[in-house]
Amino acid sequence: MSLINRDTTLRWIELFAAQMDEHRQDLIRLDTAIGDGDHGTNMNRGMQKALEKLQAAEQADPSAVLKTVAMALISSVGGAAGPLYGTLFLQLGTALAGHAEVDLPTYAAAWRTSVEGVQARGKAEPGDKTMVDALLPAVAALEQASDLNTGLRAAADGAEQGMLATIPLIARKGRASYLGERSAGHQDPGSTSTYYLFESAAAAFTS
Amino acid sequence: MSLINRDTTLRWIELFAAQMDEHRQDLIRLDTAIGDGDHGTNMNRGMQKALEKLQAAEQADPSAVLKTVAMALISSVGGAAGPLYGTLFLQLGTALAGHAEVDLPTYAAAWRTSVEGVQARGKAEPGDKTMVDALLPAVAALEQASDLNTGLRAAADGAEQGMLATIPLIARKGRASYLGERSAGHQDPGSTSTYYLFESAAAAFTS
Amino acid sequence: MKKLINEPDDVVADALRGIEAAHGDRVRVTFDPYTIVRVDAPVKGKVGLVSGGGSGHEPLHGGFVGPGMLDAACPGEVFTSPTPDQMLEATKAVDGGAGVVHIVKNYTGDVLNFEMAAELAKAEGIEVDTILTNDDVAVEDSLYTAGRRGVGVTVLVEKIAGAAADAGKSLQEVTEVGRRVNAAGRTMGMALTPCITPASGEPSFELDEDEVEIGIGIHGEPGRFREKIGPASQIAERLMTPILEDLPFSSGDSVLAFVNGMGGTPLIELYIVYAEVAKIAAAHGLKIERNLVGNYITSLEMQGCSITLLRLDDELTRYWDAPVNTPALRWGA
Amino acid sequence: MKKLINEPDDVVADALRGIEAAHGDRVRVTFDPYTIVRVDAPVKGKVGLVSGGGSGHEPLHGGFVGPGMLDAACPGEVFTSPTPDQMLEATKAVDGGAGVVHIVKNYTGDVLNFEMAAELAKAEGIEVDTILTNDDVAVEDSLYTAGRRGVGVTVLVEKIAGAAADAGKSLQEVTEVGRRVNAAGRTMGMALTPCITPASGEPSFELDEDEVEIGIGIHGEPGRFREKIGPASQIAERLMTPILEDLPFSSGDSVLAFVNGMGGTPLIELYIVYAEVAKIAAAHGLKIERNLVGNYITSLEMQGCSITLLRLDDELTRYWDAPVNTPALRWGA
Ligand SMILES: Nc1ncnc2c1ncn2[C@@H]1O[C@H](COP(=O)(O)OP(=O)(O)O)[C@@H](O)[C@H]1O
Ligand SMILES: Nc1ncnc2c1ncn2[C@@H]1O[C@H](COP(=O)(O)OP(=O)(O)O)[C@@H](O)[C@H]1O
Ligand SMILES: [Mg+2]
Ligand SMILES: [Mg+2]
Ligand SMILES: [Mg+2]
Ligand SMILES: [Mg+2]
Repeated sequence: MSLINRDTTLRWIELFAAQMDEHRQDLIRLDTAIGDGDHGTNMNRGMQKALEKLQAAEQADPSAVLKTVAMALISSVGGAAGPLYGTLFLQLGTALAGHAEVDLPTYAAAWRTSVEGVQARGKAEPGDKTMVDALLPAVAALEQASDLNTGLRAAADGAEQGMLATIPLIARKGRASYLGERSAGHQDPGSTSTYYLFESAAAAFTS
Repeated sequence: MSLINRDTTLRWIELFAAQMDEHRQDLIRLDTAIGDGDHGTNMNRGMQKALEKLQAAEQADPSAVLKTVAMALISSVGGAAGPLYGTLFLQLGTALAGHAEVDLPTYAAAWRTSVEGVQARGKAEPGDKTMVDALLPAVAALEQASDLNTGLRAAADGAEQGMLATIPLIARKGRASYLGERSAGHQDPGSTSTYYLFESAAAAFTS
Repeated sequence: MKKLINEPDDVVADALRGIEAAHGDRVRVTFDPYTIVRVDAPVKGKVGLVSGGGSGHEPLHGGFVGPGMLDAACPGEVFTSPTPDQMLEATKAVDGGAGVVHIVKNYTGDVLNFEMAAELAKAEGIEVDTILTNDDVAVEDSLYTAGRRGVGVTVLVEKIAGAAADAGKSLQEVTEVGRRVNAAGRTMGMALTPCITPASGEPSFELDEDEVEIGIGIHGEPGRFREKIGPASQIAERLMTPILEDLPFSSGDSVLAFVNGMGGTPLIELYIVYAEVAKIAAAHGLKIERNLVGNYITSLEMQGCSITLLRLDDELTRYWDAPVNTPALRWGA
Repeated sequence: MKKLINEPDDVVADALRGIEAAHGDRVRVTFDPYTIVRVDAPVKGKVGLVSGGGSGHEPLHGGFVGPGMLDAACPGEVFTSPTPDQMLEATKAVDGGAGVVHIVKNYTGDVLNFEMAAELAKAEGIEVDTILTNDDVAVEDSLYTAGRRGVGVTVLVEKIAGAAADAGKSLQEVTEVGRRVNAAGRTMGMALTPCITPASGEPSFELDEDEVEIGIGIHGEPGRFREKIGPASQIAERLMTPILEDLPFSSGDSVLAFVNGMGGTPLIELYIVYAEVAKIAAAHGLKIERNLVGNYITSLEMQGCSITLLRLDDELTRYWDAPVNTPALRWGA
């Protein structure tokens, strides 16, 4: 597959929603250790809402799908993840506006803008033990790829490595930062949901 | 010993106070099962207060000792046990007024009056699963005895039997009555402290 | 046992020191014996209201001392009735010449101690009348029990009788209105967890992780029976049904609905229960004219709740609405 | 997990139904999105006050909606910041033409969502200012954290800024006085037990039977460190010392002392802690001019407490004393 279209985008979102449902308890457990234990519930509630909204009205193109997801997340997730994932999807949808089909360079550039949007909203730097630590290597992998298939696979692998790399870190942003050194040794929940986001993307687009 | 005097009365109270201290947790446990768990604390607090009051001023005779104990119990025990034991000691002290030394018939009669006082205050009938169930056989034993030594021993045995006989009963007075049938199978805490009262008396007077 | 206390034996005295420090502008606290008295007592010509009972039920009774409610409270040791000398001291402190009402929850200890106190007060020439509260439908009221326990309705009696006294009613009138509240009110409680008295250090009963205790009192006693936990809707039904049947309440009645927390239950859960109570009341044609939701008569850190319904008439409603100014209940002032 | 709830997912909606049923005379509750709004909002010409945050902290914030305090509250899911659309809806509902203040506890989620809401409201032509509360001395305020959490002082900000708005102050003035309260207040909290969110069903942390967690927030997060439990006097000292050093408070300061229960701690224990706070304050030459003791900003059924000290001046004291008429805080009305 060399282009992303509306249907693959919808499949991605459905797969991601399924992952959030399946891994709800895992995310809760991660967030209980260094946060307040709601990340799994938040993401699952948001993605269920997104599915509802997507089913309620025909979506014209990838951009429309992504903006609908963004609005659903913003108005139903709350917490830190709501505005951050909301911003991510909103920027992605905005960057892809007008494209019925999206190629790799366009897609990678849209992701770069979106991650910058997340950083602008949350002020997190790499190494702060947040979803940004999974987002950045994933986007870098996309940018370096030569085709969508391998690029999305590499992005998922990059997100996974970024997620695992959060384990030893001391959190500097979000709730986990209140724990100071006690946050080290735990995997960041937000980077974990981000890893599932790219895993779903790889599965949706590369089949 | 054929007469009760001030010193034996004081020794009785001291022994009873020591018993309440020693068996505090036992009484708490009995009262937790079918009441509110405070009988041990209540009786111990009251008897410590009684000791304090007795030490603070020279007591002229058995009656004075008993009235001092009564006032200490009334003003420091609270709960059901406070007014009931208070009444018991007050009536006993009143009945023995003017006696520097007390013989068995006088003593038994005084106890009869006192137990009637407890019944008048608390309205408990035999078999209601209260301290009255230990008091009545003890007093009956005293009345039937031929001398103080054996009489007090028999009273303690009677109280013990009365106490044990409360186990199968369904409570009809006091907090345990709220439990209805669930109160059966548990020994009544008040009859237990009453048993210690007569055990102490036997030990104090028959040595 | 983990508690925010110093020594178990000092719990009541230490808490009284806190009450004195926090509310010294409204109440006088005495320590020998323990009493909490309105700072401006006795109010001349007003009937005085004294209540009291074991500690561990806060804010009851000390938190209800102030204009429009109690004139004095006598705190006993934890879950232990106070003693007659406390009640006598309080009675003397609040006697403004119009007599004093004792509000007594129906427990053997409370009844006997208040009885002795009333005898002592009368001997000193103070007129005393007693309102006995016994609203707990979990207990059979028969010759074979100590009678029904006084629970949730006690708070309502203290408020309404307090307002009647404030309105200048006579000893007899205040007593009568308080008794009327008790007669028109019914309560039933339940627990999710037991409580631990500081002195014993042990839970008052054991409950499995999926069990609740229905028909509890306020002293950590086990209830009438235990059952598997259900949703709040079912628990509310469990408590409401015997209440509704007992008075009985009838369609068209105006009521005050009081959802009370046992001390360890968060407010969010009490509101969930209140929503169910409102639903059940509506289904029975009751009109909830007034309500109260919160921790007012508690059992230390016990989790659970009680529901009280009081049938209102115009006079009771007016007294309920009258200004009250106490640490724990305050409006119109 | 044993709770008085129906379905874990319905906790917030069910509690809102209870709040609507109990307080429908004072507040309007909307369910899509969740808001609790003063029944007479918008008050023309008055600055509107909106706050909000995760549920599970009741009575915060919904219990503080009413004359003299908040105009609206936005309840999120349990321990989860509400969403921008709730805040926008509430902001529009309370805008009386004089602008709206958002009172935001400093947590990433709350800050980001309120930020988005403020952008949306401004786009609709409503002037919005924000008061951020961040009084928790347990958290280092540095570039390397999300900054101090907003905890106990939030209640005091809502009361005092509410009084300023009631007094007809401008948007800028109300914001300024609220920020002044936050700047002059410090809080530290501790837990005896964790809490369990309905969604997770698991304790937020594990504590031994003889351990306490010091420096907790209000979301069941573990604290800064744990230690063996000591008497209330030692625990109060543990919380007071960093508070006193941080502002710092100095001998001669007039303060408001606020002992707050975390939800599962009985009032009797809070008074014991208050007695210790009063003792420590006196030893440092502080004059406690006002106080508040009770469960006002909670963490579900968690046992524990927090202590807040606020340095008072005449203006803050006057605003504190001004009438307030909300379900959870009421005087002078
Ligand atoms: N400032 C931030 N920038 C980027 N990501 C953040 C930031 N703060 C928190 N996060 C992410 O959000 C996740 C927590 O989300 P969630 O639990 O849903 O919200 P909350 O922390 O409000 O409970 C964290 O694991 C982290 O990855
Ligand atoms: N009406 C009564 N007459 C006689 N004894 C009673 C009566 N009610 C209770 N008791 C006794 O008092 C005991 C309980 O005393 P205690 O626990 O100190 O008081 P409370 O029940 O008020 O907590 C019971 O075990 C019972 O023996
Ligand atoms: Mg979280
Ligand atoms: Mg007892
Ligand atoms: Mg008792
Ligand atoms: Mg959260």
